[in-house]
Formats: sequence, C-alpha cells, structure tokens
Amino acid sequence: MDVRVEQNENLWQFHLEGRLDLAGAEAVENAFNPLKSQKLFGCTLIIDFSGVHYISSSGLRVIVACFNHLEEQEGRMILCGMDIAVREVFDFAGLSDVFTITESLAEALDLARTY
Amino acid sequence: MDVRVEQNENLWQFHLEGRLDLAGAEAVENAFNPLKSQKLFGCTLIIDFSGVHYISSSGLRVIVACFNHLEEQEGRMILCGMDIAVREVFDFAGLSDVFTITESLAEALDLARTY
Amino acid sequence: MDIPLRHRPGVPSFVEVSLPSDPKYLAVVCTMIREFARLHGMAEELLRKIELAVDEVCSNVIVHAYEGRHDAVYRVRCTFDEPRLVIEVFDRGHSFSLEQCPKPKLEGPLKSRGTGGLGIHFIRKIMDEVEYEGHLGGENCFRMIKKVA
Amino acid sequence: MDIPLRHRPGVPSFVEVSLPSDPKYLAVVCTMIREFARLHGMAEELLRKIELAVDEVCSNVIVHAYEGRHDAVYRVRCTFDEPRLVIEVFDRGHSFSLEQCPKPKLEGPLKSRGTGGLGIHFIRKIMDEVEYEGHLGGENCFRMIKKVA
Ligand SMILES: Nc1ncnc2c1ncn2[C@@H]1O[C@H](COP(=O)(O)OP(=O)(O)O)[C@@H](O)[C@H]1O
Ligand SMILES: Nc1ncnc2c1ncn2[C@@H]1O[C@H](COP(=O)(O)OP(=O)(O)O)[C@@H](O)[C@H]1O
Repeated sequence: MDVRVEQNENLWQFHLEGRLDLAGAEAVENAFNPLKSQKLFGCTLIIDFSGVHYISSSGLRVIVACFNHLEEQEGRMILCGMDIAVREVFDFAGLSDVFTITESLAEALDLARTY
Repeated sequence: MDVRVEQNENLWQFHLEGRLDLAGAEAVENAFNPLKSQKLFGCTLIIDFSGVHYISSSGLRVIVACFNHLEEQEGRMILCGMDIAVREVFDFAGLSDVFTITESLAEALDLARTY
Repeated sequence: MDIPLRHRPGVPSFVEVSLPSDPKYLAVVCTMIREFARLHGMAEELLRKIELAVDEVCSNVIVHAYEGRHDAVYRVRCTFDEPRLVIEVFDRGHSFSLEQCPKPKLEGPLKSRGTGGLGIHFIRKIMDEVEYEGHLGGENCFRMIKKVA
Repeated sequence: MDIPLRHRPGVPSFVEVSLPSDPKYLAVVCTMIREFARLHGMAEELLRKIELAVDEVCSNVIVHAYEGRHDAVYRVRCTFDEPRLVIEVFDRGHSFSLEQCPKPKLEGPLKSRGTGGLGIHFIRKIMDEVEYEGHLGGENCFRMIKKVA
C-alpha cells in the first residue's frame, strides 16, 4: 500500500494505491497520523481510491476512525474513485449512505471548493 | 485454455487463449488433432498467440511437434501476436529464428496470401 | 474462456497453504484461493466475495487468535467437493465462540455503531455455511462452505 | 508502489502449498509463488522467470515423477532468506539424476534437435543454484535458489 499525501491550505488529499487489507490499513493509519496533531475545523479531506481494487473490513475500520475524528473536529471527508469491488464492500457494511462519495477526483475537488 | 479454430480452404487459423502450460498444451494438442487426418501440402497454419500471456516448455513442445508434422507434409506455419513474455521463452529455447513470426494477425494473414 | 474443472471421482480437488501470521502475506493466500476458485469456473463477482471471506477469516486469526504476532503459522485449505467450495482455516492460537459474536449495527449515525464485528458479518453474508471448532491447546478450525452450483 | 517486505529477524518469510498432481493446478501454485516474490519487491521480468522455473519443476513432477497421474500430491515451499529466494518442490514419486540430464540442442534444424530437455535448461538458466535429492521410498526434493540482491 502506497499513500501519497497532498496538502494545500485546508484541503488534504490522500491518494491510496494497493490492497486495503489488514496490511494496507496499517500503512494508511500511519499516513493519517499527522492529522492527529492538526486542527481540522473547516478542513476537507479527500480520500482517492482510484488505485485501490480491494478493501476488507480492516480497511473500512481505518476510514471510519478517520471520519469520526474529522466529525468531532468539524472537518469533512469526501471519498472518490471507488471501483465496483470497493463500492460493494462499503454497501455490504451499510456505509455507502454515511459517506460523501463522488465518482471522480475532479468531482471531489469541485465539491470541496463549494464547502 | 480455449482454442478457436477457423479453416478456409488451405488456410488454418488457431486462436489460442489462456496459459500455455502443461494443462494448456493438452488442450492445444487436442485442437491440433484434426490436422493429423488432413493432407497439409501447400497449407498455411497461423497460430495466433494474442490471448496467450504465459508459455512453458510443455507449450513449446506441442508447437514444435506441429511444426515438424507440417514440414514433413510441406505445409507452412506462421506464429503471431506474441507478447514479450511469450517471445522471451521462444528466445530462451533458441526457437525464435526457426519459426516465421509476425507481430500481428493482420501481418500473418498478409504473409499467408503471398505463399 | 477456460473450460471449468469438473470433479472427477478419485481425483482430489484441493489446495492447502501454510504461511506466517504476517498481514503482508494475506495477499498471497487470497490470490491463491481466488485462482483455485477461478479454475473451478466461478465468476468474477463470486471470486471477489470468496476472496473477502478468506481475508476476513485470516485477518481474525492474525489479530485475535495470534494477538497480532507476525511469526506464528496458520493453514488454509480449500476443497472443491462439487458443488460445494469448502474453505478451512486452521490456527493454534486463542479460540473464541462464533455463536456469541454480537451482530454489528449497520444503521444509524456512525458514532452509535461502534467498531468491529464487520468481518464475521461479511463472512456470514457471503457463505452458505459457517462453523468453528475451537480446541484448547490444539488446532482451531474455521470452516465455511459456498454452494456454487 | 508497495514497500518491499524486509526480512525481520525471527519472522519466517515463507509460504508452503500442497496440491494434487493435476496439471490444471499449476496455475494456482505459479500464481501464489509469483505473488510471494512480488511482495518481496521483485520486478516483473524476474517474476516471469521465477514463475517459469517453478512451473517447469512442477510439470516434471507430474509427468516424470508421477508418470502423468493426476491424483498424487506434491508440495512447494518458497522461502525468502534475504537476499536468497529458495524454492523447494517435494514429491513422493520416481527419482532421477539431475547431473545425468543431457543438455538440449538449441541450434540447427529443428528435426535434428530432438524433443525435451528444455525444462531443466530453463531452470538452470534462470536460477543461481539448482540441486536435487532423490530418496527411494521417501520424499524427493528439487531445490533452486535465486539471489535477488
Ligand atoms: N479466529 C479468531 N480467534 C479468536 N477470536 C476471534 C476470531 N475471529 C473472530 N474472533 C472474535 O470475534 C469478534 C468479531 O470478529 P469480526 O466480526 O471479524 O470483527 P473484528 O475483528 O473487527 O472485531 C472479534 O472481535 C474477536 O473477539
Ligand atoms: N521430477 C522429476 N522426476 C523424475 N524425472 C525427472 C524429473 N525432472 C526431470 N526428470 C528427467 O529429466 C529429463 C529432462 O527434463 P526436462 O528438461 O524438464 O525435459 P522434458 O521433461 O521435456 O523431458 C526428463 O525427461 C526426465 O527424464
């Protein structure tokens, strides 16, 4: 699992690439670490799944934990670029309606601008 | 391994799809069976590898056996559509200079017409 | 398209793999079981589900049975007993009670749902039969069956 | 890009698979060993070669050691002992003498080359070390090592 992070003022982008299984979730958790020491009020965090073609419950868990942390601090999260396999697992877990999900990264960036 | 056979007068086409390992070689050998009862003098046989991304020595063996049979009967063989992985194995075996090999199926068909 | 393997009497249709309890190797066992199931003619959509179920069981072995240790060993055996695909995962770690696993909350605000419980939920949703035999000091076995006819 | 697995002392880096001597399952073991090697950072070109070497050894077990029987069982073990990738194939069939395998003819007209001998040729070409231990009545072991540093 490779995570590329981009930050521009209050917009964070996490571009994930690889399997988001138990091993991948550890890597993503580490990538999220810098967020812990930040004020996230008013921030938007985009998680770009276009490089992810597999996710397990361990992957969901780390996304949910980050979402909860953001909500507490009144930040926002947008998920984008999910393929059908990844989307299916979010559906399985009843999580598709909880998150803000866009098809493409471009749409996610557009949406972030309107916040 | 799936083999689609097309015959048109003295032009035979074998379109291979799948792994050409020991299991695949058995399937190809079966597909070649009808050739045994044919007069192959003046025939051209095109083997289209565009659906093959793996070949082992078992795969080479069945191609070589068919080539030898054709030569005896004064027929011709053209191989086409090999990707780099397949081509590498032919090279390894010192077989690339023995066979007539074209990049594409279109080129193989063109060449067959000139015989 | 490949011709799916048919069960021939007397020919065992199985594959068994042993590997360390390091999360990095989950991809190895998943890839292998997926290929085995693919050979038996299962469609992509089903392959994805089977892969997820295997991954969830193995992840639980690593995290719960072996408490996150990476240097223990577990075993996955996959048998095609037409029309049933049987997958068994064996470990020598802590056992648990499958029946007493609470169901996860899948509705309402995220905060109220709590974390965890999704793995077993996925497994039960995907597979037709799920059972677990725990053995103190011996091998535990998590067995799941998918009918694919 | 994934970060390649590093060898951590005390953590075994291996995977071991048992499977029937049916040619259909060659794809399963090849896919698995390829994924194991990929995890350890090996490049695509090397993965292709390793896959070929494994396939050739296993094909020989099926065709020669087990005389084409599909219902015997063999075992493949792959260990990463940095920087060496060690692959061992165990069978309980006929043994042979690796040293006495004749080299194939790779030049001249096809007719004059004869068939066979290519498998061992490929294996020797790809791997850095190749050895074989035959045991009457016990397990034979074909071992090959690739240095990947
Ligand atoms: N192989 C196992 N060994 C020991 N305990 C397990 C095992 N699998 C599951 N459990 C127990 O069942 C619970 C539910 O598992 P699961 O649904 O996968 O959710 P999670 O792993 O996220 O808690 C776990 O929290 C654990 O207590
Ligand atoms: N695992 C094995 N068990 C028994 N004999 C073997 C084994 N591997 C190779 N051999 C012997 O070595 C010879 C050369 O093998 P190989 O180079 O793979 O060519 P081929 O299998 O095409 O003959 C075989 O013909 C066989 O006699």
